[in-house]
Amino acid sequence: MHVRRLGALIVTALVAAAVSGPAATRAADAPEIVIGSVLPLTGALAQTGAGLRTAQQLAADLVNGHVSYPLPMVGKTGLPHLGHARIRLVFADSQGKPDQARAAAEQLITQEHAVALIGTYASSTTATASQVAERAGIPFLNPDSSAPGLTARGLKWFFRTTPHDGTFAENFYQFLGDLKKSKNIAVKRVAVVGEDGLFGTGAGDAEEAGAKKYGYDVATRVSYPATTTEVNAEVQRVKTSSPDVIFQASYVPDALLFMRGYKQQGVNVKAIFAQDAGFVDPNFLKAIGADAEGVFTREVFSMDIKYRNQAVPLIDQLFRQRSDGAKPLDGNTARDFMGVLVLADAIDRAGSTKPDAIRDALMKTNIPGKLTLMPWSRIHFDATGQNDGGAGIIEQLQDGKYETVWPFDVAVRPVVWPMPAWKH
Amino acid sequence: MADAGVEALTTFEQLLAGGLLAGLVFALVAVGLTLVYGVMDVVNFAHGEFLMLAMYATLGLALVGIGPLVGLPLVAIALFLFGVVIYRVFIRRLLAGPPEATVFGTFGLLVLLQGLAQSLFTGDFQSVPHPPFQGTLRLGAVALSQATLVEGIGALVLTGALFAFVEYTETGRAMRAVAEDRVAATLMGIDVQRVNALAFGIGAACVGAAGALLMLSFPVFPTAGASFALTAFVVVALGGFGSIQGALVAALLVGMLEVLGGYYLAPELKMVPVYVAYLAIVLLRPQGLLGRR
Amino acid sequence: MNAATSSGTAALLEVRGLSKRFGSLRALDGVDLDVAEGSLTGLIGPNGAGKSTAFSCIAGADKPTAGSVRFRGREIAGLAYHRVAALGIGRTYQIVQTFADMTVLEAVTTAALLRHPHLRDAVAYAQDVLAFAGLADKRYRLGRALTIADKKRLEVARALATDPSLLLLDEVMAGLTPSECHDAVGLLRRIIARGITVLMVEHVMEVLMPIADHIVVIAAGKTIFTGAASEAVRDPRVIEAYLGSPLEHREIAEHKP
Amino acid sequence: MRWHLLALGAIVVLGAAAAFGLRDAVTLDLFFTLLLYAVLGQSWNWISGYAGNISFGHAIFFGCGAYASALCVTHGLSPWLAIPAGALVAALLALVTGFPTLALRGHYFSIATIAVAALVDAFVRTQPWLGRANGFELPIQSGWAALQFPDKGPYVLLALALFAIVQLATIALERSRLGYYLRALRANHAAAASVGIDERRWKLIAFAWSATMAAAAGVLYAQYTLFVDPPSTIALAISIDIALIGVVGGIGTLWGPAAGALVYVVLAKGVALRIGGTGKGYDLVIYGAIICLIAAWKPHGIVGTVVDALRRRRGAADIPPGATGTA
Amino acid sequence: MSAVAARGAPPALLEIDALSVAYDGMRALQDVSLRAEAGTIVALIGANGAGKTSLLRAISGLVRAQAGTIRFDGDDITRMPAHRIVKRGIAHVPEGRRVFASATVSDNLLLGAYVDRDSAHRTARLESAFAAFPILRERLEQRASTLSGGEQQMLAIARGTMSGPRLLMLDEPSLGIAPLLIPQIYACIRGIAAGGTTVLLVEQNVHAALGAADTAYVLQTGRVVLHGAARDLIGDPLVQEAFLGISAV
Repeated sequence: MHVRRLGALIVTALVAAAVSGPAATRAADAPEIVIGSVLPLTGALAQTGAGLRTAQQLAADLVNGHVSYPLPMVGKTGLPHLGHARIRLVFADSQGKPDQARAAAEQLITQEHAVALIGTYASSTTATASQVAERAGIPFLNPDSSAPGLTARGLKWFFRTTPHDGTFAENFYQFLGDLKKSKNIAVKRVAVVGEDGLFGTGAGDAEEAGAKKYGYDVATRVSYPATTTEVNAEVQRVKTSSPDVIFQASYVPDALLFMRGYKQQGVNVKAIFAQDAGFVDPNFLKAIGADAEGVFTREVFSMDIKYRNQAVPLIDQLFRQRSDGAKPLDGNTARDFMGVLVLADAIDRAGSTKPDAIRDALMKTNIPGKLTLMPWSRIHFDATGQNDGGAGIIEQLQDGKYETVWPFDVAVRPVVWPMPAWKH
Repeated sequence: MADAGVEALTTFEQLLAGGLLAGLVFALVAVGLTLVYGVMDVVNFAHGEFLMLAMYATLGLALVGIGPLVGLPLVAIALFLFGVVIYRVFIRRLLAGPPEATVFGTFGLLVLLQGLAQSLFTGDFQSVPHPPFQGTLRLGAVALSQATLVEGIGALVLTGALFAFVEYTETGRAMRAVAEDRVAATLMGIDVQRVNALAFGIGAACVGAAGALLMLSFPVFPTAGASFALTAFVVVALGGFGSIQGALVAALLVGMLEVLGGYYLAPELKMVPVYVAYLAIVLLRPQGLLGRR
Repeated sequence: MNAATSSGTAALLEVRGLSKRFGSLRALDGVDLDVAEGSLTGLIGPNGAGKSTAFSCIAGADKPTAGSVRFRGREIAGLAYHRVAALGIGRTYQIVQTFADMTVLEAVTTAALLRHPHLRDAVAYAQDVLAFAGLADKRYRLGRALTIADKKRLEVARALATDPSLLLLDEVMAGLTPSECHDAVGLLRRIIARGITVLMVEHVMEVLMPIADHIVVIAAGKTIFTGAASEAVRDPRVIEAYLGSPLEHREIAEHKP
Repeated sequence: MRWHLLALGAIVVLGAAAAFGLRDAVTLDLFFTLLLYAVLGQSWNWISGYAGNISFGHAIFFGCGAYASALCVTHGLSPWLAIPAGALVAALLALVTGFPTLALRGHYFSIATIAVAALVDAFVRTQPWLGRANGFELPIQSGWAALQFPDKGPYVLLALALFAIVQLATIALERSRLGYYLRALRANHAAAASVGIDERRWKLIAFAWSATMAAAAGVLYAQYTLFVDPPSTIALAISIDIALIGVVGGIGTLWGPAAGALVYVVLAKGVALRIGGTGKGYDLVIYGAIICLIAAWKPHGIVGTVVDALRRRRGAADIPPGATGTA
Repeated sequence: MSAVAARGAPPALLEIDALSVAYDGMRALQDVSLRAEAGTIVALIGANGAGKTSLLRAISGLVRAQAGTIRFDGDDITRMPAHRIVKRGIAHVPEGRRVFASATVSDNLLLGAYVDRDSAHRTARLESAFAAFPILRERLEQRASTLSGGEQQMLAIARGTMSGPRLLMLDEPSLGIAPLLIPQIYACIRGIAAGGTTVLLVEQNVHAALGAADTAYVLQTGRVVLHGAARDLIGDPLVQEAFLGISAV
């Protein structure tokens, strides 16, 4: 452990020097390759957007740098097959609004002459921005939107690395299946709770579909306005439906309201499965304390995973240095970091900035899971453009910290089942 | 299975209690808004942002070791001063313009304050560390959040105090006079601008107290006020713009409708009975439940 | 109970037992009045007697608490304000009610649109009315920028432009100089000459004396006199209500605190 | 009036030239957005500016058009059909909701519009056939029949046409019985009634037309953005944007909404683009501060201030009709 | 015949010199001069719209003078804000009474004493108000809106006395009052003057006004056309004409 941390520090220092200092080996006249990135830089999602921007820029800098990591394209001082051309990220603001995302994508394609687009976090903005790319015939890589429908549109130029809500829902049911096998637990009734926006609705739909597929009863489906200030009725609905487990998609304020409500009303379930978001926010943990002990969440990334890639803590270090408030690498930022590398890899393999060539290269992408930060088996796109190697992980809040408990092969802690009862 | 009836009854009681407390929290936020409206006919659309600032102020005090309840008077005073300044430099000017000027002026203030909060405090959700009253109070089968209970009591105290202030003090009397007839009030020797500034300050101080109390159970973030403000506008209009008692009654009604509607109708439709009630009531009584004129 | 209806005389407007309460305040407490077609009837009374309230109740701006208002034999009490206007009752306000940001021509055109839905026709008619009312040279001024006399004139013109058969004029002379009053009387005579029936509230009896066919005096919400103007000023009830009884020092002494 | 037509003609000619001549997608997008918001602002202006009923729920009519478009396209119908269909639904919605609420005064009406809009929002979010929170994504097509184009030019032309129609309609409004009546009602509803104006009837007519215009803009928006969901079409935030455009420009004036849209596009989009990327909300600070400044120092809005100044310069005397923005 | 303030005379409590006021595009007062000696009752009479109310509004600071000066107790108050003029000792009982309808009678009276919070003063003034209008004592906790018109007028006058003014201005105190009550109100007004308060009275009831006043000014279209001792004016045909137009009959 100590050795690893020391090693990390040393590498960190080296990378920091490499990234910030002038790169001697870079060809002076190497062309620049522009990748356009559409992110919510203003508006309600601005803060998330700022983090994603930092992560993407970090990835681009590492690609252009010369310090090597066990990650694709990193440390080759640009794209070797294109004469060590540097990649340059140009950001455009979606404001988190579909029409603005569309305009941003158009700007990047027509004015910045981006060879590929990446973004946009919110599913609704990804929908419009990717249509622009489709129309223009420019590859669009989406590392971070979870609406399942995005890859069901029959788009030719759209690729998504992250697993979507359907996968996450499946993960929960697979996890329950695994538990049934290993611990012989019995879960029959699930309550599906979520805010009534795209996030909660998407997650809830996938969980309901999963219940049908895996043979669970949906005890109740509770959809509530995200900006609500009280959840009395919602909690009572869950309580009277007496579920065995609760699936929950909430932001921070509502997550707090629900957890307090469950506790007050003595809603004792065997598990609460959260769709990360509010439940993994540091403030949620700070505010709710020990009462959230035992909550599960789906994640796409964790620092506590038994990672198969030793670059994880190093990238985390670099990211902390650059991010506002020294935030650690999280699921969103890690996915966006990887997204840039996947694009860089494809462009390099294409050996060309022609869109068709890049698209062909993307279709042939096959990055082993070990070479990513993610707990994925690989990055490889199926016919719809969806990464078929993507998977989520499940973490459980144990001793005040989310610990990976599933898949069992990357788990760092055993599952605590059922959740501890409420302490009064 | 005979228990089913008992259980349904318990659920109903629980919902009733929850709705009542939720209503009190709405009253807590709405009461300052209705005072300002009553005195100077201004709907302060930045009301929610005043609340958000109060919540940040409470957070700031909590971070230096002053808890929400102890910090409450400090926050109220700070918001009072803030309100007076905003009135003197801004609202007063709006009042001299056409009626729509106060509408978009206070909207501008809303946008400005949200932006300031975003740049000063980031978009993070933040809560006070170790807030008191995190337990549950049980009355038979009914379980209530202590924090919400404290907020509810705070709402009653605040509404009562404000009512007493407006009804029984010299200054409160002057406010009522200004509210009713600006010219006649001037003829009593009342400085209308001063009373307006005071009323705006007191309205802000009420929001200050509300913000401090809400930090017992809510996190703060730049748009935290907006969620409460929308309900507060409906509460104030439903109760009758300017009526303190009206705001309390309307808040309780809204809380009940929201909770009962959320349970018996559907949670995603919980605001439907509230808005339908608003429309139905103002169509029958265009001045709101307890409003005059 | 209603003599006027059965008698079949040409009473254009018949008001019986008109009452209006505002809370505990009895603004009107049984007003009766008749206005014969083609006549000019004066409605007078001291300030606060209820003249304007009676107007509002007749014109439909207020709903009377009790009583009947018949216009051409048709009950119109409680009818919507705009429908009363459409039936042919035009009115002016005691306190001038302008349409802010509208020019004189626009304001009168707005009224003319009631009978002339096409703007071109309405403007033409409004021009006629303005010429008739002596406002033609001020037609492009904003209503709020007029003198008080012209504002009152504008109110009359606006009401005239709706082509009313009955015109209710509320203190159109108040606040005018003698020469302005003179002009206003001239306008009134022309209005009557057009065949428009007029019911006008006045405070100053002098104005009414030479032109009114008929006077109705109300005080404290009740009709206290109906008849010719010359009789009105001699009627002791009217004199007392209107002028107040002379205060004797004896009376004051009795009430001295 | 002649000046208004000349100005409109100049805008149409310049806009058309831009649509045909410019290839720059960003500039054309700005034009399109500007025209779209000018139409929405003008639509709002009919009921809230001319008639004086300040609405905070106008986005629902915009939403009618956008959803009509989405439904038509996803059901294999022509998007052109969405224009009459969306307009009809919007007009009906305006009539049904306006009938009881238009009699409310001041803030009671404004809050009622928020309530109605919230009910519509809740309805959409619970109806699977309306896509609930997920909304609709319109499939990519091309051509006039599909009302979709790979380039921006035709969109700008369509928006320009809609803008021109709406401006002409508003010029006609100002010179019509309805326009005179609305202004009279806003100025003094009692005096308006005294000249026989039926407040409810005329305001309903204005509200229905206003809704129709917003719906047409909604169809165009949907065909342009190809994505329709509650937050981007019917949310309170959109309604407030529309209302701000109306008041910043100057309510009850012919060119106010266009001026307001210009300020909005330049500020909300321009400022966001230049300095918003930090996630620190400086863009909001600046935008909010400017609204505050206009409210405090130019409370009649941009065009309203110009009109007042013109009037003052001419000494409020003999202004021939049509010389000012409101005549 | 013109009312020129007697130059060189000892300063009166209220001295108005060449006052002109215009608002709403209308010239309300033109070159008006007026004097009110301490402890006297001065009546302003004239037709509706003659400018009587405008004059009171100008004195109490509700409208701004365009030209001329208003001096109270030797000090220039022409441009003083209205609420400070009240503090100086001028109370204005406005046209239409304007009591605070939703407040109680008691609150209305206390609001009258807003500028003087001395509780002894308040108690004393309350007592004299109750002595003048005993009905108010009975109605103390009722909302003003529930009072009859006459009671509201009494309340308005009583409210005006609560600040202990040196000048009390009354705008049509007999308006809408049952004739039976008018003597009572005038008795009270005389009582107020007898207590040393100057009263400036606008009145439509000429007989009542001139019967009670010491001096009177007749206004016509914004100008003072006549002034003198009230007793002398009672029989003046000009007065009847200026105000009533009835003398012609």
